[in-house]
Amino acid sequence: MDFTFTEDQIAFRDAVSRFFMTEAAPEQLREVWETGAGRSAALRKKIAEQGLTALSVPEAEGGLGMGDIDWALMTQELGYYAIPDSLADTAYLAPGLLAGLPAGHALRAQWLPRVVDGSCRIAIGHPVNPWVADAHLADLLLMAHPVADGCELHAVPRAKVELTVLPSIDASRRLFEVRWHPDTETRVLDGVAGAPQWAATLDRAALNVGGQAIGLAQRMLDLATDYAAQRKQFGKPIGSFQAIKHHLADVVTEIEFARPVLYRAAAALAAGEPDASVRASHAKLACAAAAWTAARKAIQVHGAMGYTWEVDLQMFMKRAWVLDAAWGDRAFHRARLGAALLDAETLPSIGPGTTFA
Amino acid sequence: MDFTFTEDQIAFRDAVSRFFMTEAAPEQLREVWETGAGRSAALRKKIAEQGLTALSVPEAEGGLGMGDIDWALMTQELGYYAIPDSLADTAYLAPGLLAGLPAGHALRAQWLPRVVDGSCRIAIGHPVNPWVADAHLADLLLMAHPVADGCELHAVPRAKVELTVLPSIDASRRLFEVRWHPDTETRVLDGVAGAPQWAATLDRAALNVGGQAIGLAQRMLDLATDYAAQRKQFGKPIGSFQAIKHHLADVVTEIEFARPVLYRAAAALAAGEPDASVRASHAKLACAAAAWTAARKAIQVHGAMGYTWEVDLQMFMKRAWVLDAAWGDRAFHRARLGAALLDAETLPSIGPGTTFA
Amino acid sequence: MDLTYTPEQQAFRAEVRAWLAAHAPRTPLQSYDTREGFEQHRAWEAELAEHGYSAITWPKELGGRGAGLIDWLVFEEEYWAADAPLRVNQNGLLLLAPTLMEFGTAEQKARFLPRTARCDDMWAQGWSEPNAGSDMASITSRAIRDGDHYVLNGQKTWSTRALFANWMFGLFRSDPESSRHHGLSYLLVPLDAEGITVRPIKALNGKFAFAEVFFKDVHVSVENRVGEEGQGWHVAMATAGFERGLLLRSPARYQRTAKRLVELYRRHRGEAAHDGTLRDAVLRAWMGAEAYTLSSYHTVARLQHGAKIGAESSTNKIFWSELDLDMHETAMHLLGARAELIDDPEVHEWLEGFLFAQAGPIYAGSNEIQRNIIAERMLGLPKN
Amino acid sequence: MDLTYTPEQQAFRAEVRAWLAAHAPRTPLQSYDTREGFEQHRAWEAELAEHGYSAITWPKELGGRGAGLIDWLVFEEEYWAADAPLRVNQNGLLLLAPTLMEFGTAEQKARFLPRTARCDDMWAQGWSEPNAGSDMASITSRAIRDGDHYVLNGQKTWSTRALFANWMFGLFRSDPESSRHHGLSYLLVPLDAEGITVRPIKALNGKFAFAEVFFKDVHVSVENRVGEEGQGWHVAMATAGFERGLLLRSPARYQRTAKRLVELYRRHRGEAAHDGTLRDAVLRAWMGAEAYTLSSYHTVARLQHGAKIGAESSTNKIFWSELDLDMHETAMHLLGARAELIDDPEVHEWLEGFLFAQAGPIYAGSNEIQRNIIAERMLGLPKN
Repeated sequence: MDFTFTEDQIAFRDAVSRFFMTEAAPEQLREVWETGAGRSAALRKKIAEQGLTALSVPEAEGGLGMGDIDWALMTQELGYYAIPDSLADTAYLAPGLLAGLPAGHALRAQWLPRVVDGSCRIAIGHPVNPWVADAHLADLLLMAHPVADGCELHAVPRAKVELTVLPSIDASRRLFEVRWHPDTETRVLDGVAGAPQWAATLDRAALNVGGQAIGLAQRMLDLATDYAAQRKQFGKPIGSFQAIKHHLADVVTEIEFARPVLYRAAAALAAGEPDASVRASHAKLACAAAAWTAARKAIQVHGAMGYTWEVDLQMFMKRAWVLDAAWGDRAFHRARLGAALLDAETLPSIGPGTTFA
Repeated sequence: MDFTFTEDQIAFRDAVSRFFMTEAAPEQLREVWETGAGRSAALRKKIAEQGLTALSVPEAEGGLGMGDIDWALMTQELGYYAIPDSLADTAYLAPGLLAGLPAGHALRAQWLPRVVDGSCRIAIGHPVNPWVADAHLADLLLMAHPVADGCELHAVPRAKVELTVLPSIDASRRLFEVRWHPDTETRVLDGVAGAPQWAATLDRAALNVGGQAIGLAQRMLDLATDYAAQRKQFGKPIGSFQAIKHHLADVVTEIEFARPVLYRAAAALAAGEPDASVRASHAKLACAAAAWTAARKAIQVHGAMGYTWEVDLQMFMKRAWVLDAAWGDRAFHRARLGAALLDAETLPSIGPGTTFA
Repeated sequence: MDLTYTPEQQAFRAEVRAWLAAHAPRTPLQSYDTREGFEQHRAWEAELAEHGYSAITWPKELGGRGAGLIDWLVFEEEYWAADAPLRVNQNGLLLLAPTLMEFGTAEQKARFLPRTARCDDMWAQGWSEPNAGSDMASITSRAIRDGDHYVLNGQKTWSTRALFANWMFGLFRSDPESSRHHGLSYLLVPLDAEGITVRPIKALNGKFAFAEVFFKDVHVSVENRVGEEGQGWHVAMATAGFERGLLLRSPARYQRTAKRLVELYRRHRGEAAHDGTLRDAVLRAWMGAEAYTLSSYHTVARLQHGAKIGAESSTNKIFWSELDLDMHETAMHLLGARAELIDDPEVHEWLEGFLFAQAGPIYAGSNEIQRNIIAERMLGLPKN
Repeated sequence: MDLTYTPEQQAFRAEVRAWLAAHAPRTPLQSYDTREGFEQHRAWEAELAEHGYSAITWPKELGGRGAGLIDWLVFEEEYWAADAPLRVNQNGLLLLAPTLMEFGTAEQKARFLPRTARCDDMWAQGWSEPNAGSDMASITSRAIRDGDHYVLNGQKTWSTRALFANWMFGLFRSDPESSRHHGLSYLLVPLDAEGITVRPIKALNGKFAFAEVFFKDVHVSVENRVGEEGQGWHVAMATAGFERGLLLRSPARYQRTAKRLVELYRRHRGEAAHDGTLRDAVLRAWMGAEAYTLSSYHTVARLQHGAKIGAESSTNKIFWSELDLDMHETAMHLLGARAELIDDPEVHEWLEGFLFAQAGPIYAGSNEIQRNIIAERMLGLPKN
């Protein structure tokens, strides 16, 4: 029993963090926003060189063969640096779906090596979202198609979809309504085979969003702490006032008690535990709430400065706000939790001794 | 349009307040608690002399003919001084029920003058509560009896009921399970005639509890403010620390915005407005929440002293906690509000311009 | 307690309702944070003024109709019920005007108030400075007396409307030796004066919601000073009270939001059913808007009986700003994943309102400052 | 990340579970705030000790079994799952013992720890004084050195267990010229010493949950000082960290409460359906208890890798105290009008727990103080 990360995992995370710190400073992100596509091919290339796109591709296909637990760390970095790129769709969710196909399946062989070398983008369409992120740049779209007996998996080339852009309040998001027609050519898995794959994808996506939310919360806390230490009013740093201290202390506490939930959910997904969905929903709720709290407290600490476009805080707040409802809003995840804990006919296994059972 | 009280109403309230201040100091209340009956005949007699029992009895029966709006002030005093006596049952709810009977009805003639002169106690039994307050001392019990077509009103003499005491965490409460048998002799109104009377009684009771809650909230605020001004830590009054100030400022704000809701509900009851129940539920919820907040903040400001039996705060906290669920708990009143605002088939009349329409 | 409107009040309501039904813009105006939108709003308010609806509580001779505060509440109810435009000149109408009426000379009143009512003059506010935000007494912008005028140097910031307004009211340090709230003067400054530079500040929503204003040897006549020299803090505080208190945020605004939220819930009842907190949040929105309205009517009644608004205006500021934030957060949660899509017609106003609501607990005196005021002035707790 | 228990840990769990099933009291003991209940609890803990379950993480020679922290978490899980009694000697086991192990002499350890493990010695705590609560450095009770002993004068308050315990540990000012956290010494005081008066304090629930302890020329041997003279603050702060942090409130306690709350909800599903906030509050209870448990396992893992607990123990204190309060408030709301009826069998434990939970944000360092600590030590914000 050792509920923490290995030194290697931490070292890899730290390397990624240092990489983003220099390659994805806020002013660089603002430049990316202003481009038409809203994405930087150069940044994506460098990310691939760091090994991030290879992270969860099986070793047989040239990847690093890591998984959910490593992503629980990586997604926090994606959030902390507000990386304007739905990287995890290509590098985490898509490999998860593709690696669920039989060994030697043509799609695996075709796409997984390209995920590793960073030469493709894969977008993911799931009914829980009204949009598909980064569909305009996708080489392939993996689309869910709910049917009576489950949920089919379709692999749709970019040329076979029509897109309508859906502008988001978060300028770093590029969202699209996707019109497409499922047919036998695009179908990869039938409803029965696809359902568990899509269920796992939803859980991974919730974990990914949760991790980003915690990263965002930590960044907003850091920004607000720096501001509180420097900004003076009434002749002293505002960080010396108890009201400001307590705002920020609340954020610290909420983050501290959300992170381990994220890690436990990642472990549950990695092990395919039966209650992995419950843990993923818990992680999403706890992490998104921490980010929401951090945004509220950080803007309050920043005062009017926090309400401006120029000050970086807004980039992280908007991302935190919109991720709150991505891949299942609060109602969705609460409903999953409630169904399992409160509505299931027999009392689930809860209470002392059940957390790692 | 003049949404406030007359000078006469304020003067009467002030007189009652001065009376309680001398006759119902905390040490006197503690003495009353220790008695077997838990009630002071002497105090009740003095209350009657102040005219409080006559307040809502019609002038024809010797009362002052006042009503819900005056009680919205009086109940706050009952709360502020934590009067250990279910006075409002005898002096407000019972007269409401009795005055709803036809003029000249024997019960009116028999009981209303006795309410005025303070020589009787009337207890009220309603299904929303699992208990009847002060039943052990009641000369008469007015009992609700739900039937298929409404809710009957029964007048039951003390001798015809069996009581089991239900000890409350609030030592000033005397609650009883009442066993009784409705029969034609006790029945005063049938289900159809009784239903609107009991509905109005429930709303008045909610108003009464809400008013007491606001009085309790104000008292706890006052106690905590005094304590914060006097108690020193780190070389200065704890009331000079921002965290303490903000705790108490939140209580002030919550009280300020609950009181007018109480007054509007009282006016709606007095005028028999169609949405009086919605306003009564709103008042109960807002006032009880203010009292709950005040208790939380007041004990926090008091520190360990607030956790003791000796310090008076506990008397008011316990009362605030238990009144929260008396005459309809939060779920009950939220459900009434939700049914009217959210579930009714057509959108109710809400929005700008509807508050006094 | 008399909760019926007088026949005159009822008639006034009917008149306003009919007039707005006939005249209020049928399509939303552009944002007044754009030049075009500002002009549209100005024109609309000029039309209001023409029919005596711009500043109904002002005396007739100054451009109002001498109406009472109940009439003002009634007007606001009809205005918001009609979905009429946000008011672009509220700085002048609600912040400056009460100050001028109390402290201004007869000449100042006659010169500025009718023009303000007609929106011939549009006002920016000049309170905050880069190092004088919550701590407004730290103002360093100077107005040094030189004969019959002051020479202004320094900088103001967070000045709403400054980009397109033609006048600013604000506080300047007229005694360079003074500190804190002593030695300040309240001045009216034409924004086209030589030496003034206005630099827009982009807000969260990408629009230029306020501006920095730089003063370099700007000459302002002493006739533009309101109140005595060095008494500016005292003069301004009256205005600050209005800003926090009753007048800046009329209850009808929140009643309209609460009603829209109830409608939103009713449209999305199915999705919302999964999450009991949403239902409760909508109920709390209605309860909050109703409480704020009732509190306003209660305050107006007390004012009519001769009371003064004191530190209670701080409870007001806290209540409306938190209510507004809560209501908009609830709307975001009800809208779910669609809440980020700014072009979605059901989303747009909620999303803009959500961003704007973020500023509520910050501007007009941060809620931390308001809580200090409540504790110190209403409860008598000691200053730090 | 390895989330499986070792075979040894699994075996230990099975052993504890079986032992508790056979030995844990079948009917609840009386409250340990009564003399009879105290004796019942003492006897039960002595039985625990006899089977090596009193202080499992202590070295064997001191009365423990040298178990690791994971074993401690496992033990606690089984203990709370078995509804076994609250621990009456946790002052000694969890607050004093870690201090003695770090700062005590070999003689002190040998003398006190085995007796504490066996509950031969029961401990009261002596931190707070009437004017030294949140501001503990204001201690004025004196311990003046006189040869081989100290002479104690003064008063302690809020001393849990002092009514029936036979020993107290506490801080006393040994240098009368000193101030604040200088010049204090950490002493072990026999409560039967001449000159000590213990006056019970009645708590919210009407029971004598703590006491004032008065010292009048009480003689205590210098052998009873832990750490150096004048270093008491430093010695005590280690203990205070334990009190706030991991050890005082094991996660299993809250998991048990959350489970009971889920069961309560399931029994009252019909009534609760009217109020969506109840359902959400129950979910939050489970989420909170789970988060606290996970955080504890995470902390234990970091400790095993050589990390130290620092100011994070303050986040712990805030989290468990607010979680406990929220859970008990939710239970009160679920119980509705019955919640006040103390003899109702479904109500009793919830109501007692609700009252006790009120103290959570106050004792062991108020949550305001904890928030200051977090801001100053974890975030580096300046002191006031």
